[in-house]
Formats: sequence, structure tokens, C-alpha cells
Amino acid sequence: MARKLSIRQAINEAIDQEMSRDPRVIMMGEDIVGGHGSEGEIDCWGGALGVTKGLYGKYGDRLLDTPLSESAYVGAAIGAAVCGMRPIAELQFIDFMGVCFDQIYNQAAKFRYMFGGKAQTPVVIRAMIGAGFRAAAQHSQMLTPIFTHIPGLKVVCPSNPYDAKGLLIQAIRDNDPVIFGEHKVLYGIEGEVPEASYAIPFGEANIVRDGDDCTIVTYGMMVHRALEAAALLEKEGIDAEVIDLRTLSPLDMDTILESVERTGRLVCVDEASPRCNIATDISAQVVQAAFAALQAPIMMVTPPHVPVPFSPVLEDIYLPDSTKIAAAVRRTLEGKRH
Amino acid sequence: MARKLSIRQAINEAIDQEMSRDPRVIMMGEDIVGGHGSEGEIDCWGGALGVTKGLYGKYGDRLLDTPLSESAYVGAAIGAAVCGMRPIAELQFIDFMGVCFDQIYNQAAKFRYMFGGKAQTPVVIRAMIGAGFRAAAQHSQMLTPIFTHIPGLKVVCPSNPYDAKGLLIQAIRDNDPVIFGEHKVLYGIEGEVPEASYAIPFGEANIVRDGDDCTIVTYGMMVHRALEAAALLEKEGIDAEVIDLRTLSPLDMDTILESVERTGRLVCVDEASPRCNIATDISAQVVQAAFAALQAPIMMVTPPHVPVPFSPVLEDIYLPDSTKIAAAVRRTLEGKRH
Amino acid sequence: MTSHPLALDPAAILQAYRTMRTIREFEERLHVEFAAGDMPGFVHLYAGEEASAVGIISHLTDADRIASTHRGHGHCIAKGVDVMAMMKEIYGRKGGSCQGKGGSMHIADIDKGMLGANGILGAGAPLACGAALAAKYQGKGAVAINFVGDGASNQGTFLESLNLAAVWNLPIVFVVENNGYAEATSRNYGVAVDSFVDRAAGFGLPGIAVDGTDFFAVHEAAGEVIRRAREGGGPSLMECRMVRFYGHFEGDAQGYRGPGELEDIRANRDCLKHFVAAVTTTGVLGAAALAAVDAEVAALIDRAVIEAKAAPHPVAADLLTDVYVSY
Amino acid sequence: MTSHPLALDPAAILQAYRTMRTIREFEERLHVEFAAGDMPGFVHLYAGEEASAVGIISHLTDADRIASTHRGHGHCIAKGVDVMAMMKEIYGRKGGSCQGKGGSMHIADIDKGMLGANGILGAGAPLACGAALAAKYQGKGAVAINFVGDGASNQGTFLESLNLAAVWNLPIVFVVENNGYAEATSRNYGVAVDSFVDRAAGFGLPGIAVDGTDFFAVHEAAGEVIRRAREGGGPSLMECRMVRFYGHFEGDAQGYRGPGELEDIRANRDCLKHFVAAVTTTGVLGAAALAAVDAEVAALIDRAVIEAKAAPHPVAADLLTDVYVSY
Ligand SMILES: Cc1ncc(C[n+]2csc(CCOP(=O)(O)OP(=O)(O)O)c2C)c(N)n1
Ligand SMILES: Cc1ncc(C[n+]2csc(CCOP(=O)(O)OP(=O)(O)O)c2C)c(N)n1
Ligand SMILES: [Mg+2]
Ligand SMILES: [Mg+2]
Repeated sequence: MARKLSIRQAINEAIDQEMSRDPRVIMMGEDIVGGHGSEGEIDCWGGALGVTKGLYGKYGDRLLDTPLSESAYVGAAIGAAVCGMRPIAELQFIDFMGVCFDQIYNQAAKFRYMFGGKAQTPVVIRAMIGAGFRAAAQHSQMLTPIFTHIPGLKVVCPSNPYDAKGLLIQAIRDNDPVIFGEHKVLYGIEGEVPEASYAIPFGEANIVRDGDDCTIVTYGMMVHRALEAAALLEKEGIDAEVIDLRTLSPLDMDTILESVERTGRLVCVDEASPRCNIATDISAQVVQAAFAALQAPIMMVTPPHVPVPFSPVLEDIYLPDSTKIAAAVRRTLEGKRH
Repeated sequence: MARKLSIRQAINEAIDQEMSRDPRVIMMGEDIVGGHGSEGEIDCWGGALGVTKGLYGKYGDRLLDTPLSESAYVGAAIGAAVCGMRPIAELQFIDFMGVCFDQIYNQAAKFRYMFGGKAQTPVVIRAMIGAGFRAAAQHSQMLTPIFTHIPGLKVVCPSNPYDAKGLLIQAIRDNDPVIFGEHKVLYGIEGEVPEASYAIPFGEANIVRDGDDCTIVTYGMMVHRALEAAALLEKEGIDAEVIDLRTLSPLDMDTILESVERTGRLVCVDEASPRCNIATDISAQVVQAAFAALQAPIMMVTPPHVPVPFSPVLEDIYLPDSTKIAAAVRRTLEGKRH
Repeated sequence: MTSHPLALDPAAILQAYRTMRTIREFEERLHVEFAAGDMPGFVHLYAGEEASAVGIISHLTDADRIASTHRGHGHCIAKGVDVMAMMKEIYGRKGGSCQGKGGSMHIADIDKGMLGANGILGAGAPLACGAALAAKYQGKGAVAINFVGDGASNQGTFLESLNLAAVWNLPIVFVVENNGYAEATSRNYGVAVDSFVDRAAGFGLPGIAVDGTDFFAVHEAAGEVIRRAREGGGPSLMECRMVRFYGHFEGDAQGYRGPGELEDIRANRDCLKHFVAAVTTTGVLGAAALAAVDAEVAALIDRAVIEAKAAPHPVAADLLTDVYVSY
Repeated sequence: MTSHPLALDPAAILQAYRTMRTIREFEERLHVEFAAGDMPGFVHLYAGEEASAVGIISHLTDADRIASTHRGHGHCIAKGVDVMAMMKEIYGRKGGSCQGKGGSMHIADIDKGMLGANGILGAGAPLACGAALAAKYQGKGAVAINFVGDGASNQGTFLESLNLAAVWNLPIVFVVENNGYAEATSRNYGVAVDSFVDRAAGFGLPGIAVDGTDFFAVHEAAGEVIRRAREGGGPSLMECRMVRFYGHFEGDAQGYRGPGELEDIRANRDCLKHFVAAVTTTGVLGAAALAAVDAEVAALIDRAVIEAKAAPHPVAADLLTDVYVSY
């Protein structure tokens, strides 16, 4: 095997396989096809970064380009989901959630509960997340904590092509609303991806590196930075375990706790803004559930409490990197001999 | 003195005094006056719960009723703020932020940073928060963690009439965008409020009860529940300190840390949904900064990860109460003699 | 313009009357019970507006979907949601339409094609577009209706939906229920255009305005736009000009009303009175038949209140269920 | 309909030419520099659309405010934002309009009345309403302009703002810059109504559509609606029908264009060509005067690029400043 795909290709393949398997799967978004109404080529874009290119040729009007009206079309995806379809809505950048958030958090997320269990809303909202693209304050946010905060939503952030395919297939088959965050800086990274269809269950974190000295928990692009940090630390004889959460809601606390019980040390890395984020969430849950196991303060590595700057120099300082992560790990090991 | 006002009256007085002091202060919202365009009485409502009633008579067209278009009028308040006014926008229920969030978090919150420090956005967004009003899933949320997460916003939640007046006056005079959360269940509670104008600085928590055994940190309606819990615990010889945060952003970590250094124990109470909330935020910051001082796990008391139910019976179980808070405090004291 | 009552068959007319009367009785009873004090939460009554819900929804089957508003009881009843379950819901009880978890503002019944009352103004419009889109793919000629208030029609979600429906040529009808007020503010203040038909035109949608106190006018106009939608002719907007008999919500002192306004609308713009006059004058239905319905409905609502008050409350375990299908 | 070039004084005409030429030169240079590879981020070029920005903004003073779009360079230059600082900003350098923190999509200069380019479609409309509202209270006859793309005009924020401006009778002009595309999708697909003037009517706003490649037509129409706004006559909407010369953003292969489309618009719908033809035919300006401006502008942009590339980057400490006025 050893077939390699980029995350971009893995996502395209997941949508392709699910659309071919299930006629209820439809997709909508801005220029996910491109070229409608003009005299040029149809499917000339396939989304702003080309992720859905080629699907229109196979599935035609099951891919719907939309007017620039996120509330209307994301809401329409949600409404269609309640009525028996399985829509995927593409919100180009997660940063645009501000113009359609009500449909997501007051409608999709709450239907089932408000209606006493009678509704199902199997909608997937795909969106680009994250910084590092020099896209500035309104096109670089994570916002993952906001969606994770909302009961009724599921939140998924793959870090590699294998997970991207399996988690997206699960998201499409899932019967609850799913926010699927695709880190724009990771689209190009490659990895082995089986051709056959497979789903990765939600709520199962992935231990991407074993280690006994300290646990590093993170997701998305930061998984790669954490692995770099672990490689740095290894040279110093420090053996860090790296956990890739894969889904933020549901959250696999079992895997985290089991690791922390073993290492006694935890570093939470989050690319999201620092207040009320995923790092604070996990830190607080661990300290409540496994206080006795902790041998050192839980350290958080996050950007500062500022918007994402445009300047590439500042953006690079803004983002957590392997140096900062490694320093946090060392801090948890202060006073400890290896 | 000993003049007593309700929170409702204290808020009205704060707006009144600031409008009279500064002609740049204007206010807009849905039915904050009421009666426009009809043949009845003008100012018949003064807001959905009557908080602004009477101001129209004094300030006329500086109070603007709006069409039911939160994006447009909240955004207009923000635009006017950048242009030299000091607008107060009333978003009836914080739950409606979903239809206007972009203007708040991508515009108001980020202008100053994105524009390299050249803009000021002195806007106040007042909104009702919280559960207990039998108002169900779409009219009972806190959402405070979402605003606290966003760099560039300030977040304020008074728990009593004195603070409501002083914090709102500060909010109006403040040069940054402020989210001002008014707990709808607290409007009626009374307390002493000086007639003269005064501002309470942001970022200064209030120790509403001294104690040496355990620190309880909270804000808004939960301050009252925490005090009830402290009263219960007192009978058992447990002396809890209760800290009312007053502002969530900025956050007075100094006061919290100082207290925890003394008590060695912390309970974070938050009416917001449990994931990535204020409780996790404070817990995580404390464990990072004051691990050595902690003698017990930090406990969090929050609602479960579910939307706010309508049924009064369920809503009462949903909300943290003194029993649950007291139990959490006891848990931090397990194994300790008093 | 108005179709003559004789154009409808008597059974259908009697059924329409029964539904309108049920809504009226339901709402008037809530008004009384709310004042008595043991009804929790916000309650927005639909009384006075019955001709709109019934005139439009009587063209639909369970396969057609509607998305409603905060003032949703009338739409629910017209769409066939069980009245007994609705009453229990409003009292927050088990056995309510939403097991007591939703309350007045969130009554829904997906199987009946009722996608929910909604506490967020304008939020139903995108959802109804989604229902219409689903209908298109499902290919069985179903339609979707979105009800929206005159005030809520200023929400961006609603306005975006008009364009989306036109661009995708969706089988949907947007119904602006123009009762003259948004809370305490007149429609004349909040909406800067004379007619919602003009607004529809600005989005490329055909529009029609009707006297929403005249069941037969509403029924006829709705028949036309719904038929067009079913046949693939695309979306339209319909404005029903009507009145609400009570305050914005229960407890509203209604100081915004002009002198004599309430008496006037009760006397002259009562859709049920108009209906009765029309059917009795033409002799389609006799007073006895109507009285029989009245009695039947009164008994039903009475029973609903009694059962609702006696119904069990949800229990602690219910708090945690129904959040996710799986988690 | 189009005002004759002779109706404007020659100094004003020369100034308009200089501004349009500056925008064109700025954008064409960015196109080249972007391709060279060391320009960070997303860049949306305004080339081809200059007559709109300049025709409208030349009626304004610094006291008047504008809210712009993601395609904001032209609006900035027309509003008097320093070109040297803009170029530095686009390169993310200190001394840039936003000290390198904003970039192409967030250039602003509040003192000049430029409230910012904006990365969020439609977001400028409420902000411009706020500027117009402030102007009303401040009582000095200032106006606000909101520029919006044809595609972005489908955003709820924009649509709500039309009604709000009408209800509050704000001194504002909404300018729909209809360049025929929203990203890769034709305006004919995304907007279901023929003319934005019709949409304005649906909100009770007077509207006017002009040939946005004709500076003089834009200038005249804008003069009228801006005067009306200044005098308390309320809001209007103006549609400028125009073309963009480059892709949606730099790097766009533009597969959606029809065969020969780009050549055609360059040849026949170039607002600068039209301008030159109009002023030279009528003899208002001579070829030499124009050439002198061209040379001057070319030198300016050259200098801007050189200085921008040489300018220092922000330093670590800058990361944490400018979030709050106080915290
Ligand atoms: C987004 C949003 N904004 C404000 C409200 C508060 N609110 C509830 S009903 C209402 C008035 C609605 O008026 P209209 O649409 O005319 O409907 P009516 O009440 O007359 O049936 C308002 C402002 C809300 N529920 N949602
Ligand atoms: C709310 C929001 N949705 C989507 C986008 C992505 N986006 C940026 S520009 C653009 C197309 C805009 O088209 P138009 O308004 O016609 O302006 P033009 O680019 O033609 O100047 C899109 C979809 C965005 N920036 N903001
Ligand atoms: Mg109304
Ligand atoms: Mg365009």
C-alpha cells in the first residue's frame, strides 16, 4: 500500500466516497464549484483552496454554490439535515462564524434537546482554522473553544491525512451536528491513507508518541509542533508523551488521565486564544480528577491574549512553537532527576 | 444614607448620570423606549424589562429604538464609537449574540490591534444573561466564556446594585468595547447605592466574604449561591472565602492567587456551560501559577453539558446551588481537620 | 378577490373553523391561566391571527414543513401538533410535545412537519430553505413555509433567505405575518417600506398582500403560491395584514396601543367573526354546527389544561438526555 | 446623463486623474511584486475599478467617513491614506498604516475618515451606519459611504443596514461595486434580482445605477446622492457597474472568465482609458499633462516599494501592544 495523500486530497476523497455511498449527502458553500453564471469553466475553483475540486463532475447538483450569505446557507444545511438529508456546509474560514453563529449554536446544537429528543441534525460544517498563513486577524482564528463550549455540538480537528479522512467520514455519518476544523497550513502535508473507506470514532485520542516523563496534550497543527518539541527533549533524555486529541467534543479524558497518572506531568498546548480555551479545559479537568497524580504544575502553552497579527515576524512569535513547548515540559520536570 | 436601589434602578441611574454628564453618550436597542410609530404612549416599555424607562423623557432622541436587526444596530453603535460617540447598545438577551457576533468579535474587538493602535472603540453592549427565569434554551445562556475568550473585549458581570452602578459607569467611560452582562434574575434585588456618581475600576475582584479554609471564586448570580453555601458551611465550622470577580476580562488573578495561597483550596463556580468556561480558566491559571499552594484538587461547580431546559424542575437542578457548592468545598477539605 | 366560501367544500370549511376556534380557545385559556400565575416562562399568544395559520397550512400535508416563530402556538395547532401535548409542554411537563424541555417558544413536531417555534427572530427562514431544499432532492413535491413577523422580517437571516430561495429556486413561501407591531414598536417605525410585497420584489420574488383577517382571502392566495412552489415555479412571499388581540407577551400592559384600538380590532378585525359571518350569511354552515364545534373545542381545551396541570414533571435523569444522538 | 468633463474644473480633473492613476499603478505593481513571491497574505486588487472610488470619494472631506471591503486599496488611496504607509503595511512592516499588524485587508486611517478595509463581507455597512449616526449627532453635515461588492450585498448585515439607514434617515450612501463576480461565481448566479436599484427600492431607498467605468458618470451621480444625504434627505444606494482586471485574489487562475473576456474588458471597459479619451478629446487636459502625472506616479510607487522592502519588521514587543487602550 503506502499510498500517500495530502490532507486536501484525503478530505476530497472522504466526501467523494460518502457522496457515492449515500445519496442523502449533499454539499454547499461559496465557490465549492465555481464558474456558475459565467462564460468560463464550471468547477474552476473547487473551493477557495481547491479542496472540493472534481466532485462536481461526479455529483453535479448535489454540490451547491451559494450566494455570499452564510446564515442562509448554513441554516439551510441545518434545516435540510432535520428533514432527512446529510448536508456538508463549507464555511470558508471559521472566522466567518460570526455572521451565522445563531444557526449553529441556537438552532442545530439545541434542536434535539429543546424538542425533547425527537430531532436529529446530521450536518457537518467544514471550515478552515488556524494561523500561520499570513491571513491576519479575521482569517486566522481557531475559535475551537467557542464551539466546544456549546452543548449539542461536536468538534473535530484532524492533524494528519489519515485522521482527516476517517474523521470526516465519521462526521458525515454521525447523527449530530459536527464542526470540522481544517487547519489551512496543514492541507499540503502528506501521509499514508488507505483507499478503502473507514471511519474513526469520535472521542478517541491518539497517542502519537509514547513517553513516561511528561504528557503533552494538543490537537491540529500543534501536534506537529509538540512532536518537534518531543524530539528536542529526547536529546536531553526527556521522554515526552504526545496526545493528539482528534476530537475536542467529545473529549477523550480517559486517555489523558491514564497518561497523566503515569507521567505525573502535563503540558496543554492550544493554538486558540488563551482565556477559556481547550488548554484551560483540560488542565482544569485533570486537576479536578487526578490531583493526587500531579507532581508539578500543569503548564499551558498558547498564544498571548491578542488578535492574530498580520506581520509574518509577529505571527511566528504569536504561535506556540517547539521551543516554547519544550520549555514548558522542562518546567514541569524542574527538580526532577532523569 | 442607606438609600436602597434594585439592580434595575442602579443601571437606570448609571445611564442617566452618564448621559447627563457626557453628550456623546447615546443608547440604542429594541424597545428601549417603545411606542414609536403607534398612537399610544411613547416610552411605554423602557426595554423588555423596563430598565431604561424614563430616560427618553430626559434625553429624547439620544435614545434610539431600532428595527429588529442586531447586526445593523450593534454594528452602528460600534461604528459610532469609532467616530467619537460613546454608545450603549442593548442586546436584549445575550443569547441573541449569534446574529451579530461578527460585529462584536471581528470588528469592535480587533480594530485597535488591526489598525496598529489608532482606533478607540468605546462601546458598551448591555445584555441579559443567565438562567432561572424559565426562559428556556435560547433565552437563558451565560455565554460569558465566549466573550472572555476574545482578545480585545472586556467582560463585566455585576452581582449587586452597588457594583452594577459603578461598573456600568466605568464601562461607559472606558475606551475599550465592554460586554456588560445583567443577570435577569437579579434585577429586583436591592442594596445600598450612593446617589453620587462613582466608577468601579475593572480587574478588581471583591472579597464578599472572608474565610481561611477554602476559596470560592464566582460571579453574577452564583455569588449569592456561594454565599448561601458559605453560610451552610459555617455551621459545620468551615470558613469559606467568597470572591466576586466582577469583571471576567480583565481578570483579577492577584486577588484569587493571594486567597488560594492562604486557603490552599479552591472551588470555581460558574453558571456557564462547563467546557472551556470561566471555571476552567481560573482553575487552570491557578494550578499553573500556584501549584505548590494547593492542598486539594480544585473543584468546579457548573451546570452539566446540556442546553438550559425549560421545565422549572429541571432548570432548578441544572443550576449550581448552595448544596452543590458546599459539597465541592467539603471535597477540597477531605482528610483535613477543622 | 376573495374566494367565496362556497368555493370550498363544507367539510373543509368546518375543519378550518374547528382549527381556528381551537387556536383561539387555546390562547384565550392561556391568557387566563397565565394571569392565575402558575404558568412558567414567556408566553406569546396568537389570538387574532388564526386566519393566517389556518388559511395557509390547510393546503399542506405532513410531508410539507413549516418553520415558525416565537408566536408559534397557532402554527403548531394548524399543522396538527397534538393540543394535549402542547398544553403539557407549556406547563413544562412530561408528555409535552418536547417532554417539558422546550416550552412555549420551542414546540416542535418533526413528524408533523413542524420544525419548531423559535426564540430567535428570523431564524426559521434559513431552516425553511433547508426544508425546501430537502424537498427538492426528495422529489415528492413537498413545500416549505416560513412564517415571520413584520418586525423579524428585518433580520439579516430572513433577508438572506429571500435571495437564497430565489437563487436556488426553492419550493418555499415566506409568510410575513404583519400584525402591526414588533413588541411595543409599530411596524410603521421599524420597516421603512410600505409593503412587504415591494421588499420581495427587491429580491426577485413575486409577492402578494392579503387581508389576514379574512380566512378565505388568505386561503385562496396561499393556494396559488403553494401550488406554484409545488410545481417548481419557485419561491414567493405573502404578506398577511392582521392584528394581535393580546400584548406582545403575557404581562404586557400595551401602553403603545392607541385609544380604543383594542376594542376596535376586537370588534372589527376579528378573523373568527368574519369567518362566521361569511359562512352563515352564505348558508354554508349553520349556527348550530358552529356551536357544536365551539362546545367540542371548549371541552378539549379544558381537558388539556386539567391534564397538563396533573401531568408529572420531568425528573432529574431527564436533565441529561437528548443532548446528542451519541456522545 | 454623463456630466461633460468640462463641467469640472481642470485642477479637479487632474487631481482625479492622479488619484486613479496612483491606484492603477499601485495595484499593477502589487501584481508584479506578489508574483515575485515575497509579499505575504491575501491580496485583492482594485485595478479596473478606480472610477468608482475616485468618482465618489472626491466629493468627501476627511470629516466624511467610508467603510470599505477586502478590496480596499483603491478606497484608501482615494480617501487620502498615505501611499507609502500603505505599501509598508502590505509588506507587514513598521511604519505601515497599521504598523504591520493589519495587512492589505485591514488598512485603516481613522483620522482620514477611512474606517478600514474589512475581511468580513458586509461588515462595513453597519459600521458606516454608525459613522452616519455619529455625523448626525455631531451636526456638521458629514456623510458616510459604505462600499460593498455585488456578492457581499447578499450578506444579512448589509441588508439590515439598508433598512436601519432608512428608519433612522441616516446621511449615508451605499455603493454596490458590481464587478460581475464574487470570487469565481458570476453576479448573475448569486444575486436573483436584475438591478441593485430594485433591491434598494425594497427597503424604501432611492437607488441609481451608473456605468462605473465612466468617472464622470460616477462623479455626477455621487454628487447628487451625497448632497442629498448632507442636506438631511437620507440614505441612497448607488450601483457602479464595473470590471476587475485581475483575479479575485492574487494567484487566481480565473478559469471562470469567458474566452477573450479579459482582453475585452482591458480594451473596452478600462475606466482610465475612458477618462483619458474624454479629457483629451474635449481638450480639458493635454497628453503632456497626463504623461507628467504618469511619470510622477510611477516614481512614487517605485519609491514606495523600495522603502517598504527596506522598512524594519515589527519586533517581539509589538506583539502585545494595541490590544486595549487600558487593561
Ligand atoms: C434575534 C432576536 N432579537 C430580538 C428578539 C426579542 N423579540 C422577541 S419577539 C420580538 C418582536 C417580534 O415582532 P414581530 O416579528 O413583528 O412578531 P410578533 O411578535 O408581532 O408576532 C422581539 C424583539 C428575539 N427573540 N430574537
Ligand atoms: C462573511 C464572509 N464570507 C465570505 C468571505 C470570503 N470572500 C472574500 S471576498 C469574497 C467575494 C466577494 O465578492 P464581491 O462582494 O462581489 O466583491 P469583489 O471581490 O468582487 O470585489 C468572498 C466570498 C468573507 N471574506 N467574509
Ligand atoms: Mg409583529
Ligand atoms: Mg464582485
